[in-house]
Amino acid sequence: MEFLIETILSGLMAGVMYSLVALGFVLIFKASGIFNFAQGVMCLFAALTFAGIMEKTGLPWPIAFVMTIGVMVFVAWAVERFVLRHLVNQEPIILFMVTIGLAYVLEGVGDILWGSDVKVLDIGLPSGASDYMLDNFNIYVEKLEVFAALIAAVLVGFLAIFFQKTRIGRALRAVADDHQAALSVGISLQTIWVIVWSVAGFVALVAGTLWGAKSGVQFSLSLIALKALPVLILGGFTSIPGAIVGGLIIGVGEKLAEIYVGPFVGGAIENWFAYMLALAFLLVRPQGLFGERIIERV
Amino acid sequence: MSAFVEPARMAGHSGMAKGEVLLRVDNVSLSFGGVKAITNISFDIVKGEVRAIIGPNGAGKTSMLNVINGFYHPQEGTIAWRGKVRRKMKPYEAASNGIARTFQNVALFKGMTTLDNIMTGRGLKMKKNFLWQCLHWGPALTEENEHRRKVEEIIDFLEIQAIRKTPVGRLPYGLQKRVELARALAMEPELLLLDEPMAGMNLEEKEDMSRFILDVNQQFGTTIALIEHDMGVVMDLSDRVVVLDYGRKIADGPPDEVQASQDVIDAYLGVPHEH
Amino acid sequence: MLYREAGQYKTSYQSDQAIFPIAQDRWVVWAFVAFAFLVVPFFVNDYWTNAVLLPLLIYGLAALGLNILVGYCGQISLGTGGFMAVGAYASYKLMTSFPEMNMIIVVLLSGGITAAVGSLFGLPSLRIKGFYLAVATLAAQFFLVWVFNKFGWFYNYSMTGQITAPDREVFGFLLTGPSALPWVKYLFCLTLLAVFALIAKNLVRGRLGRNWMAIRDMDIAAELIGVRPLLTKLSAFAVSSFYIGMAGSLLFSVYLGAVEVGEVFGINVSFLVLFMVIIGGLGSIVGSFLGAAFLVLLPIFLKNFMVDGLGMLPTMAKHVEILLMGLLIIFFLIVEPHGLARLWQITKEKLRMWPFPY
Amino acid sequence: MKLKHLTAGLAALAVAAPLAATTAQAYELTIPSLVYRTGPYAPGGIPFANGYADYFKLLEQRDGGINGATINFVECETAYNTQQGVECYENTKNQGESGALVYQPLSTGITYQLIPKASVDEIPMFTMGYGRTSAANGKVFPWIFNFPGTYWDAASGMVNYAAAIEGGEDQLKGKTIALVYHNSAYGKEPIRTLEELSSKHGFKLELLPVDHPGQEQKATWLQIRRMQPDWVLMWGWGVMNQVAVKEASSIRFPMDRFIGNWWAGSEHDVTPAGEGANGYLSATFHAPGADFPLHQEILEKVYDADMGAGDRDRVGEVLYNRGLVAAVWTVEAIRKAMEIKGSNEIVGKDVREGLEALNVTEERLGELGLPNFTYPVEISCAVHSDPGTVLIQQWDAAAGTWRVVASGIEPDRSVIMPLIEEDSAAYAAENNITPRDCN
Repeated sequence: MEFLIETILSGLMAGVMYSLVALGFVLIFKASGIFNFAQGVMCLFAALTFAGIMEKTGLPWPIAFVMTIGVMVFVAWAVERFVLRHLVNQEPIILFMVTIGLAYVLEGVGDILWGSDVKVLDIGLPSGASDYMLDNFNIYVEKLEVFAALIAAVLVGFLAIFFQKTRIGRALRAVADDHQAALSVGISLQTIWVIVWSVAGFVALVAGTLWGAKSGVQFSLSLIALKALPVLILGGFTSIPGAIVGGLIIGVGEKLAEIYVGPFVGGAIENWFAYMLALAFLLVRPQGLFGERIIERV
Repeated sequence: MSAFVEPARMAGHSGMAKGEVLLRVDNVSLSFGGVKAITNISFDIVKGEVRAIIGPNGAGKTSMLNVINGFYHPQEGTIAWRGKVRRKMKPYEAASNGIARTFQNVALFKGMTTLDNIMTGRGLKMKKNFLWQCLHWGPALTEENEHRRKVEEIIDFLEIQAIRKTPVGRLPYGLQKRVELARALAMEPELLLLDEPMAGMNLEEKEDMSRFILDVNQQFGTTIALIEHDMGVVMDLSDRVVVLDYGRKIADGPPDEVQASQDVIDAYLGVPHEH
Repeated sequence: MLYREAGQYKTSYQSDQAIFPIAQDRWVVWAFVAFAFLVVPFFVNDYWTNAVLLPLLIYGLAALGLNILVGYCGQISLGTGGFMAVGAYASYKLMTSFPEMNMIIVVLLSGGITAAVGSLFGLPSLRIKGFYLAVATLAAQFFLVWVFNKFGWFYNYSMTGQITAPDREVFGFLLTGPSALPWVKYLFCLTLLAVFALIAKNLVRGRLGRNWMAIRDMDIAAELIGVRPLLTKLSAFAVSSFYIGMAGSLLFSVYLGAVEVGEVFGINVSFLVLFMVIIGGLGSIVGSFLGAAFLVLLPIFLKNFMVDGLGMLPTMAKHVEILLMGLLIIFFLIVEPHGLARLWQITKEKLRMWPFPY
Repeated sequence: MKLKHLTAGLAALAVAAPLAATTAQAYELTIPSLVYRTGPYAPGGIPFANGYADYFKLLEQRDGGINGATINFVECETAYNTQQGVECYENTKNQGESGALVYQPLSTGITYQLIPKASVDEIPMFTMGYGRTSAANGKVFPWIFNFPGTYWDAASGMVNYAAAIEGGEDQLKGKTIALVYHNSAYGKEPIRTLEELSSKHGFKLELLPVDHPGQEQKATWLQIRRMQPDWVLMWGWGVMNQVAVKEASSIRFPMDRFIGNWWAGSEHDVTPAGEGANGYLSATFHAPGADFPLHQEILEKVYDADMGAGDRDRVGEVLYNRGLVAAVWTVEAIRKAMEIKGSNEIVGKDVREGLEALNVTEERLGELGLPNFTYPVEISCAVHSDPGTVLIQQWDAAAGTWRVVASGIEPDRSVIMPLIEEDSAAYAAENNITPRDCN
C-alpha cells in the first residue's frame, strides 16, 4: 500500500515536470497556432545560457537568471522579426517545419557559445529525499520535485492572472480566438508574438533549470520535449489546465505501468506507454481532454 | 450545349419513369445537443423535377440536405430512397446510390486542378483495381481516358475549358461554383442537391447558372433539389417548393401557390410566431 | 528560347496526361536517367556509394513513401522510423529463414509486411487529425522500436540484439555483406527507386491519387462525393508504409549491413524523413528527391567544405553545420513555403518565358 | 573523392586518384579518429577524443612521429550516429599513403556496422573495452581487437568485487543483484554473463532496463527501493548515468554498493549529484588522475605550446586517460607492426599483425611514462582480449577525485570463454566464416 502511494506520488511529481515543458508548447500554440517543435531545444538553450553565464562570469545566480530572461526575450524578438513576420497565414505544417529549423539554429548557437560538456547547475535547489516523509511515513518524496510542483503552481497562477487580468493577456486571448478581430481592436500582432514567445522562453528556462538540476545541463535536455508530447495531446494543444492535468495523468499512468506491468513484459515500457495512453484518450476525445471541440460543418 | 452529350446516356440509371417518387422524407427530426434544427418534416421529391427548399436563415435547409445525403443522422423519422426505407447511411453510400451535391461554401479540393476535381467525381464509376492503377497502362489507361472524355464533355457543357489545368484555389468564386457543379455532374447523379448555387454571384453569373441548372434537368433528366435565397430564381426554376421556417415545414407546393401562402409571407416578413 | 512548349500539340488525352508533357523535360529526364544507369555505375567507389548515393537513394524512397501519406493524403505521420524498422527486421528474418530467396522478393515482401503494420497503425487516423495524429503516430514509433529491442525472435536470439545482414546475391551478383561491389548496390537501389517512383506517379495521377488528395483537401466533401474515408486513408498508410518498409529493408541489408533498432531507426529518423518531405515539397514526387538530396548531401557537403576547404576543426564545423542547416531550412521556407519542388517549378516557368518575360 | 568536388562539376568523378602531395618525404601514417563531440553523448566523447588526440600530438611534438614516419591525424565527427560514422569511415579509409591504419569507432552501433567491413578492407579495429564481446575470439574475428577486457570481464569483475566485500563467493548465495541497463545492444551485453554467474553463485539477478535517453528513471529506482537489492550494477551511458547516480542517492541507496561499468564512471557522471554521489563505485581498467610522467610531459610539450585538444585542467579525467591509453596501445601496436615488417611503411594489414603480437609489459609502461597505470597486455592470435583484469574506483565527492579501491580483480573466464565461443560460433555460422586455426 505504501509502495502504491509512493508510486502514485512519484508519478504525480514526474507529471508536473512534464507539464512544465508542455506549458511552453501550449502557450505558443494557443496564441499563434504554431506547433513549436523547438520548445525542447529552448529548454536546453535557456538552461545552457543560464549555466554558461554563471560559469563564465561567476555572477550570482539571480543576476544570471535575469540575464538569461533577457536572452530569451531577445530570442523571441529575433524569431518574430526574422522568421514569423515573413510567414503570416502559412499552413500549420510549414510553421511547424520552421520551428524545426529554429531548433537546429538554437542547438548550433548553444553549442558554439557554451560547448557540449555537462554543466552542473548548482543554485541551491533542494534535492534528495524528503527526510520528513521518509522517516515518518516511509514514503520517498524527492524534494526537487516538490519544489518543482510549487513552481509549477506559481507559474500557472501567474499565467492565469496574466491572461485574465492584464490588458496584454486579454489581447493574447483575443489573438488566440481570432487574428483578424485582434487586429481590429488595435493590438499589434507582432508585439503579441514577441510577448508570447518571451513567456514561452521564460517557461522553458524554468523547466530547463529544474530538469538541469536533476541531470546536469546537457544536450539530452532537448529530448524532454518527447516526454511532453503525450501530455500535450492528452491535455489538448490549447489548454493550460490540460497541460497540468495531462501531465499528472501521464506521469501516474506511466509509473504504474512500468512498475506493475513492466516486469511481465520485460520493462522499459513507460515511453511508449505514455503515447499509447494518450492515443487511447484521443480515440475517445479527438481534441484532447480540454481541447476545443472540433465541429465539422459543410 | 455540346454536341458530344447524348442525353439518354447521361440520364440516371434507375430506369424509373418521370413522375415517380424518388425520395421521400417522413417525419424527420434532427437536433444538436437539445437544440432542434429540424422538427417533424415530411416531403417528397419526384423523379425529373426541380424541387426548391426555401426559408429564412437558420430555417434548417442545409441541415435538411445533410440529412438527405447521410452527413447527419436524424433522431426521428425515415428517409425512403427509391422506395427503400433507410435510417442511417454513410455519405459515401448516398453518393454511390446516385445522390450528388454542391455546397453553400464551395467545398472544392483546393490543391487540385479543375480537371482533377471533376475527375474525382468519376471515382465511383472507375473499376480498375490497384495493380492496374500502379501500371497506369492497358485497361487502366483505357478507363482513365474514357472517363477523361466524359469529363471533357462536362467541361464543354459548362464552358470551363480554359481553366482545365488551373488549381481551383486560384479561381474566382463564380467559376469555383461552376467547377463544383461540374464535379457533381461527373457523378452522373440521379438526384442533385444544390446548396445555394447562386450565392454571391452577380446577375450575369446567376443567369448562366440558372441556364445550366435547367439544361441539366432537361437534357440529362437529372432530378434537382436546390436551396436558394433569391426568390425570383426559385420561382423561375422550380417545379415545386418546400418552405421551412425554424425547422418546421410551413408550406409545400407549386411556386405561385407557395408565394401566396400567408405563412410564407409572414415568415419572410418576420412576423412573430404564435406558439 | 530553347525551353518552349509552343508548337507541341497534344493529340490525345494520354499525351496530355503524360508525366512530362513538355518535350524538353522529357529529354532532360531521359538523359538524366541514362546517366544514372549507364554512366555512374562505372565510376562509383566505396565512398560515393556508401556515404553519398545509397543514403540518397534509400532516403529518397522513404521520403517518397512518406510524401504519399503526408503530401498527398494529408495525414502527418511521425512513425517512419518504426516502420523502417519493420522493413529491416522483416528482411532480416526473411534473409536468415530463407537463404535462397531472391533479394528482390525479400525487399518486396518486407515492404508488404510493413504495409500491413502501417495500416494497423493508420486506423486511428479515422478519428484523430492533424498534429494530434502526428503525435499519436509516435506511439507506433516508440512501440515498434521497443518490440524489436525486446523480443529475441526478431534478432534470432543473438546475445546483443544487433542484426547483421548475411551475404545474399541478386542474379548472381553479391548484393549484401561487406564484399558486395559498390555498383551492384547502387544499381539495385537505383532500379527499385526508379520503378517505384514511376508507380507512385501512376498512383497519384489515377483514381486512388485523386481520392487521397480529395481527403487531404477536404475530407467531408470527399466523403460526400463517394470517397470512403477509412479505405482511402488506410490505402495511403499501406502504400506509404510499403515504400518506407522497402527503404528500411534496403537501409539495413544493402546500406548499413548491421543495425541496432533504437539507434538507426529512432525518432530522429522519423523527423528527418518528414523534414525531407516538407523541405522538398508536399505532394510532389520530385520534391521527395530534392528534399532527400538537400538533407543527405548538404551536411556532407558542408562538412567537407568546412573541414577540408576552410580547415575548421571537425567539432566546430559540426556545430556550424547544425546552425547552417537550421538557417537554410528557415530561409527556404520563407522564400518558398511550398518546398524545393515549387522553387524548381517557378524556375522552369521563368525559363519558359525567357528571354521575354511579358 | 568528396562531395565538394560536385561543385567542380562531374569531371571530378574521373579524378579518383588521391591528390596527396607526393614529395619524397617521410612516410605518413594516417590515424583516423572517429569522435563524437556533439549530440547527446558528447560529454563522454569529448574527454576521450582529447586524450586520444593529445598523445599523437605529443609524439609529433617530441619525436616528430613514430619511428621516423610522420603522423596524419584525421579527426572525424560522428555525433555517435551510425550513418555519419559510415561517412567518416569511407572518407578516411583510403587517405594518404598508408590508408587508415586502425579504427576506434567508439560507438556500439558503428562498431557492429564496421565489423564485417573492416575485414574486407583489411583495416583492424581496436574496440577497447566495448563493441562486440565475442570479438575476443580471434579465430572468428581476426580483424577485431577488444583488449584489455570485455563487458563480460567487467560484469564478472564487478560480481567478484561484490563477493570480496561480502566476504567470499559463497556469501553471494541468496543475495540480490540488480542490473540497471541502457535498453540497447550495449546495455544488454552483460546480461548473458550475469545470468550464468547468477546460477553459478546462487544470487538473484533483477533486470531493470532504462530507455534512451534516460532522463526520467523514477519507476526504475522505486523498484530498486522496493526490492532492496544488495548490489546494483549499471550499464549506462550519457544522461542516464547522471540521473541514476542522483536517484540512487535520493532513495538513499548505499553508494558503495552501486557499481557502474567503465562507461558509467567518469567525473561528469557524478558531479551533478554533488555530495550525494560520494562513495559511488565504478569498474575501470586504468588509473585515474594526472600524476603520471606521461601526463606531465603532455602538459609541458602539448599544453604549454598551446596545442592541447581540450582544457588543461581536464587532463587526467577518467575518460581522458581512457583515450590516452587507447592511443598508447595503438601506437605500441604500430611500433610492433614496423618491427615485424622491418620498415616504417606499414598499412592496416601490418597493424593487425602488430596488434596480434602486442605485448606491453609493466616495464614498457614505465618507459612510456605510465608506471602502474594499467595492466600488462599480451595478445595472441586466438584471444584478442587479455587480460580482462578489472579495477574498481570510488568517487570522493569532497576531493572531487576518483580513487582506486580495489585492483587486480580477475574475471571468471571459465564462465566467459564458453559464452564467447558460443556467440562467435553463431556469428560465424550466420555469416559463413570458417574460423582460423590458431592458438
